[in-house]
Amino acid sequence: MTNLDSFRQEVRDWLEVNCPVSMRRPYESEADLFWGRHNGGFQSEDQKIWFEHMVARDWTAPAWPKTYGGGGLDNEQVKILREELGRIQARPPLESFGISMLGPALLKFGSEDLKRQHLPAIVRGEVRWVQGYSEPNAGSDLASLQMRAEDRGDHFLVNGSKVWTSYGELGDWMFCLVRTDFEARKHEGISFVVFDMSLPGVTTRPIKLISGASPFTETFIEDVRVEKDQVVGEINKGWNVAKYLLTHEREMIAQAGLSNAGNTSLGETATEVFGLSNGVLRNTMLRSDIARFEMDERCLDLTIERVHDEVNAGVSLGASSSMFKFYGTELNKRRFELLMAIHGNDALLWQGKESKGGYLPRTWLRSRGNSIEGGTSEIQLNIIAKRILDLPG
Amino acid sequence: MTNLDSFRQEVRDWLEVNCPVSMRRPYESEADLFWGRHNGGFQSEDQKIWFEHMVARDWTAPAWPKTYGGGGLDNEQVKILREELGRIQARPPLESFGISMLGPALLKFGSEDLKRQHLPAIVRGEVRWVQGYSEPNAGSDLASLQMRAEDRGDHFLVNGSKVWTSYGELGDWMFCLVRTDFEARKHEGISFVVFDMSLPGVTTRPIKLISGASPFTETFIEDVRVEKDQVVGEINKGWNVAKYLLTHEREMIAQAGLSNAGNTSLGETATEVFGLSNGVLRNTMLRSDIARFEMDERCLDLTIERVHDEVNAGVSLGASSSMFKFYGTELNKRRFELLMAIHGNDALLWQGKESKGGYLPRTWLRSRGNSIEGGTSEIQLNIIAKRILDLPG
Amino acid sequence: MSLVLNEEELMLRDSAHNFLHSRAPVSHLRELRDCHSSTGYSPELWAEMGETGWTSILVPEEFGGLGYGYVEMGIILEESGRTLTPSPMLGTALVGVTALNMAGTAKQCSSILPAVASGNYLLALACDEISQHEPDHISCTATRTDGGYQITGHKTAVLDGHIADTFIVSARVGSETALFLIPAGFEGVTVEPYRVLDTHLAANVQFQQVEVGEAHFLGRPAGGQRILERILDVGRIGASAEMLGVALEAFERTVQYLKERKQFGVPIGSFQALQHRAARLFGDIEMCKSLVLKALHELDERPDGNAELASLAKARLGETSRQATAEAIQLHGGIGMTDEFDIGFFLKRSQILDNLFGDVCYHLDRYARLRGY
Amino acid sequence: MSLVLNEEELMLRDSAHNFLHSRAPVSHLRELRDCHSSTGYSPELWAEMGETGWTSILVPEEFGGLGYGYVEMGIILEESGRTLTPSPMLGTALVGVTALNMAGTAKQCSSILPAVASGNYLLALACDEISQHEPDHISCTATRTDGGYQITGHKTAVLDGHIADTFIVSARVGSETALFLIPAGFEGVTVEPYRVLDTHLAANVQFQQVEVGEAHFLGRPAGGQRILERILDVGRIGASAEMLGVALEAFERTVQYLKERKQFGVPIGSFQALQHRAARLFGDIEMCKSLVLKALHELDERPDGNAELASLAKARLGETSRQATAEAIQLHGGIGMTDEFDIGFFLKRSQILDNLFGDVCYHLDRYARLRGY
Repeated sequence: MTNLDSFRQEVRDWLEVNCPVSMRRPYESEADLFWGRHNGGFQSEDQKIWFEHMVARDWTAPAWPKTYGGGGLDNEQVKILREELGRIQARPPLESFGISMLGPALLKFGSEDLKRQHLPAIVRGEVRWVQGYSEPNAGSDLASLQMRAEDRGDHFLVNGSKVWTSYGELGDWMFCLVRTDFEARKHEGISFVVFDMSLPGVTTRPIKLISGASPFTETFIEDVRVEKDQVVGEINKGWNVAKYLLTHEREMIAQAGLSNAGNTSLGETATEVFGLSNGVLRNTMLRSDIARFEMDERCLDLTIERVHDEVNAGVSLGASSSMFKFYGTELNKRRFELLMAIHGNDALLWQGKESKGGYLPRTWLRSRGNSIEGGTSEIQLNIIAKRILDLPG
Repeated sequence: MTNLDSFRQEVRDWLEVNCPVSMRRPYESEADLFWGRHNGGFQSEDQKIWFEHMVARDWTAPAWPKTYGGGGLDNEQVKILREELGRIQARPPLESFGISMLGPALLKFGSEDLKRQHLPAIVRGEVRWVQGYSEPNAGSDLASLQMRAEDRGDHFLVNGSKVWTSYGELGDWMFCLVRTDFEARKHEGISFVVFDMSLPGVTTRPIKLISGASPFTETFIEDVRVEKDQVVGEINKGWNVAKYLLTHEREMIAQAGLSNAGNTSLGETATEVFGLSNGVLRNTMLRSDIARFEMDERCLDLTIERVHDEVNAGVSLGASSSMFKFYGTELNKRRFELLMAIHGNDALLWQGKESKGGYLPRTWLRSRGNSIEGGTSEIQLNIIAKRILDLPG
Repeated sequence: MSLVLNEEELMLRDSAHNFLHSRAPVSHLRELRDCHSSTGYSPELWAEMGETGWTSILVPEEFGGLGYGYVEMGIILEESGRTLTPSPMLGTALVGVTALNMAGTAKQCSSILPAVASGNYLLALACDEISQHEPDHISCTATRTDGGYQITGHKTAVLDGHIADTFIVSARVGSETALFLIPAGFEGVTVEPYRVLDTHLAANVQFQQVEVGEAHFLGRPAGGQRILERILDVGRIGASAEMLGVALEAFERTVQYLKERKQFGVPIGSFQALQHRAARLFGDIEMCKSLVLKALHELDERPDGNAELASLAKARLGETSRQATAEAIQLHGGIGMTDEFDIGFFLKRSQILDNLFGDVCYHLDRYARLRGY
Repeated sequence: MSLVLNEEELMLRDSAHNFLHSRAPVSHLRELRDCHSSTGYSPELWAEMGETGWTSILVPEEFGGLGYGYVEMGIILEESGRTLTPSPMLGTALVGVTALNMAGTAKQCSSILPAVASGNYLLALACDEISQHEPDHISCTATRTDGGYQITGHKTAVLDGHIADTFIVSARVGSETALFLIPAGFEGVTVEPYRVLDTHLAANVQFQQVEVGEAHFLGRPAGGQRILERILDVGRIGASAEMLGVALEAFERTVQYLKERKQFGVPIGSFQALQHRAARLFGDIEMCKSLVLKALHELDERPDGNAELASLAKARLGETSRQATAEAIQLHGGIGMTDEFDIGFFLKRSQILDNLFGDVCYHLDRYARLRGY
């Protein structure tokens, strides 16, 4: 038995004991997950137990160094842990932008003090982090952001507003792009800072979407003091950190679009609704659209598999996250267009128990934002054209 | 009986007597038409009779003024004549770029002398005209053309080459864009000139297309003398003439894409090949593409009808020729894609009697050029965006 | 007939435009939603529309109407699409009146049409029974009784079902399809309203052993399926006219936004990729304009109907209004996703109208069948 | 198995690339066309390919081959797609050898495969009978006689039919499908070659009361339809690999042209509308790369075949190579339409390969059926 085999066995045994049965079911929405403090409440005793066991095992961030509370696992081990968690359909014990976004940036760019201050708290789910990137006039053109951080010697005084902060009202701390040099060219005067959202001067306002939900806020910052040691990376070099993180974000969004992969296929769903005639879906026109969709979905899955294998083999495709972001989100929009067509009259129900509170039309509407948030599809195509194809201009 | 009714009766009676029965059938290719001199040969005695009768009646260019050999008919009369010609499926007695392109430019921009010199000869089919616009480095960016016309006092000395001259080897005279001011901004140094192609220094070379046919030539001009009275419009103002003519050309090309309108529908053709099953085309996937195509085709026909009616009602949609050029050519490409799919193995035959010398695949290949010649689809979209939608930049 | 609006029609369009923009712009829809209106439309506004004559457009003069044609009705619907104004125009003034004009007895017409014309009576066509529009699959039955018929069945997605005074109901009589006029107040009729995604309401309607007399046949007992299809085709063309308005308004707002919104120091409308998308959409909408006008003309000129053109219009407008509203959101970016901004309402209405009386796929299929393949 | 080429496979790709670019670039195809070659390929080049071992890739070692797998064969086909090199690789070295490997008797294999491996024997699958690929509609019949069977029928669009030594022919035996190995020289076999649009040749083949013995069954008499489908699936995946090469090369040449060609004073590749189209196409081709590699892996790993993946690959590559070659012409502009320039050859080959063994629509339909709808 190789070391990896015995590691797998160890993981499997441990999970058998430590993952409560009720945590071995797919979750229905992000609200079913534990996100760490803001309020810190658990939805169930099992959720709490599962989280605490994983924290104790240092596996909420299995790949991070042990020094900062991570699991210290290597790539192969992380892959095995993921596979074993997937095998029993274990829910994530802790969902967190701290783990998925800030952490990687801190590990790569942060000072030793910053890492020690923030990473262990993230791993233990003690702080809920939110992101402050976009501003009302800095969307696709993110680098034109205007939030001002004035140098006051030992600290910055920050003023301005951010928009599209996911779950901003639930945030404990924010990581944020601010302008620290007002004369420099636009990419060169930006810094990446973190601050406590409970400070006076920080307020949020929910943004209601066309789906009726409000998963984002506007965040207003008025005369907030940010210590200089809370800058990640060098002052005025925050754009490098931002680019690094945007790549992470694109990958997350592309993956999110694929989270339906295990669900009933569109073909099956359509067959339930329309039935077959001579072995063929009765709605023959929709059948053509569904077949094309299923083909494209499979192609994307295979490409994610291939690029993953390539990365492991040391071959790297630059800017592939842009391709995945583009395809993943466009496909997810198509999925919901097709589901709306399949469910016809039923797909229009906006309220009520029968429709799970209008789950389908609201999710359809929400999916429209996939190709906007985290860099629009247009921005991704620009990146592919310029960085991969090396087209001029 | 109104004047128009009696005119219609007159036309009908005249055609009955003067249009030979063999000329009342759709033609299969442009080669079946009489194009006027170069060699001046007719394909049949009937073709000659039909042409001569129409010339004698002044109806080869029915809308042109009588002074220049035209029919002098008003819009309503021209429409009636067209309808009556269409009713008996009469072939055009004379196909000519002189009538469709140069004539309108001369009428609008030409000097009185130029009109008298050239228009009557066009009407009588005595001169075959060809067009010299594009150059190897001036395609979409037509105004960057480099053919030099040096001012030698009473004449220009012309040097350079043109490309994509339709039937250039058959031309008697050429109308042509040349650069007459080498310092001016690119749109402002261009003149529109005409010259005799039998002059020494004019040579042509056929351009073979991917379809195997050579409907275009390159044309080389070396030290050709063009008198100054052979400039259409003002010297250095040729771009205005060119723009006017390009609009005409777009309309012609868009119409050409529609010449199949009277043919068997794709649905019928596909039904012959695949047959029906339960009343539905057996190739159900192709059925979806065919239905969409037929819908788009009908929409374009209706839009041509509407814009025509609007023009008659004095409402004019600017730049609509770009829209028709774009849609007409893209639809024609789709038509041939679908025909290729419908005919499958048979569509690949390149030679031989059975396939009429590979008519289908060659026409399919030729159709690919529709969205390039006469201004690419991309150029048309630019024009719509800027001139109709008034988008900036 | 020329495919151009004549002077009277242009005047009607201008006055409809002015009326709707001043009395019922998109904010009107928003208010109805935010106050959780149980009707989903404003009865006061409907009364005004009645006074303006819109409810009377298709009602023959003998029944107190204006006796105008479908082109006029299409103009109103297109303009309503631009402002997303909710009202019973489509369900009652177009579909309901058409049904009576086509098939109603003199008595039915004289008792209902004047009330419709005066804005005091609403109709609703109840034909769908499952999640998909399949008007020839009818489980609702009308069983012969001593005095007439007993009707039992379930109808779903009934447009204006929650406010209708009378339903036009398709039911099986033996192997035949018949249409019945069933007042909402009849015993055994249960209406369950529900809200759909753009804040409109619709209803499921139960018919539980509803007793009706011979007089409740819409016209003659025979040939119901054919009449139903013709009524539906009129509704489809009306929905297409409304979708044209939705698509046009969404497109024009988007083009305007492309000129105003700056990123990277320039208006985003200067980016060629967006220009080309806008230019294509412009062309698609121009195609749709011709199609809708032609379809309306045909309704006025051919009483037999033109099923092919109705399916063509419904499919093509469904496609283009989907495209126009989806592009509207994408090109507006984040702000287009917010409820505060109006553009999302166009996407929602487009979905409702695409679904109504058969969606794109339904009509692609029907079109191909009608053309013999 | 990881979706990455291993070192040996990368080396094979490089050597195939070098061989084809030096010995048989697109100009090789052009020369064959311009000299009106009656074979449509170069027998000398084929002999070289044999020496290089390409004809032996799938031939088991016991029959003088290399016994490699489909991934290796796919690499050769993809590279052949890039250079549009005409040769019997697909028809003989892939499809023909696969048929014998799957179903041939020991005697058939030992008599044919060594000759194939040495480059001296060509095979052709004859299954289409009408203008469309419908492998389960077979009119060709094999009638029992005293000494064996008499075969009568007509096959069309037979790839390499004009040069094959032996045909693999589908025929009906009663209600069953059987496959026969019929030498081209047998009495009653008539081959009518014809030229197709990219200068390749194909043939119609008549079988007029051709007498064959039991030994001419490909393997056992039973289960022919299933074996035929499996052989075809291999051919489909092979054609997909070749289309990938066609699409990739057309795309890369186009991107290069976008960087070089100037209009309006700038490279046309700086226009955003063209950039976005190129970026989408790039993504589509990346998807195709994964798909082709996966399909080849599956052929190596699952002897039972994976029909779903074969149809997926054939449909998706048909779509993308059509798109890539059409965009190649459009973005090259006028010069792309000239015979003098090579890019048009890619469009032509793409059409041939899309049509071979079922086109996009055929495989969309088959894919949906295989997935149960």
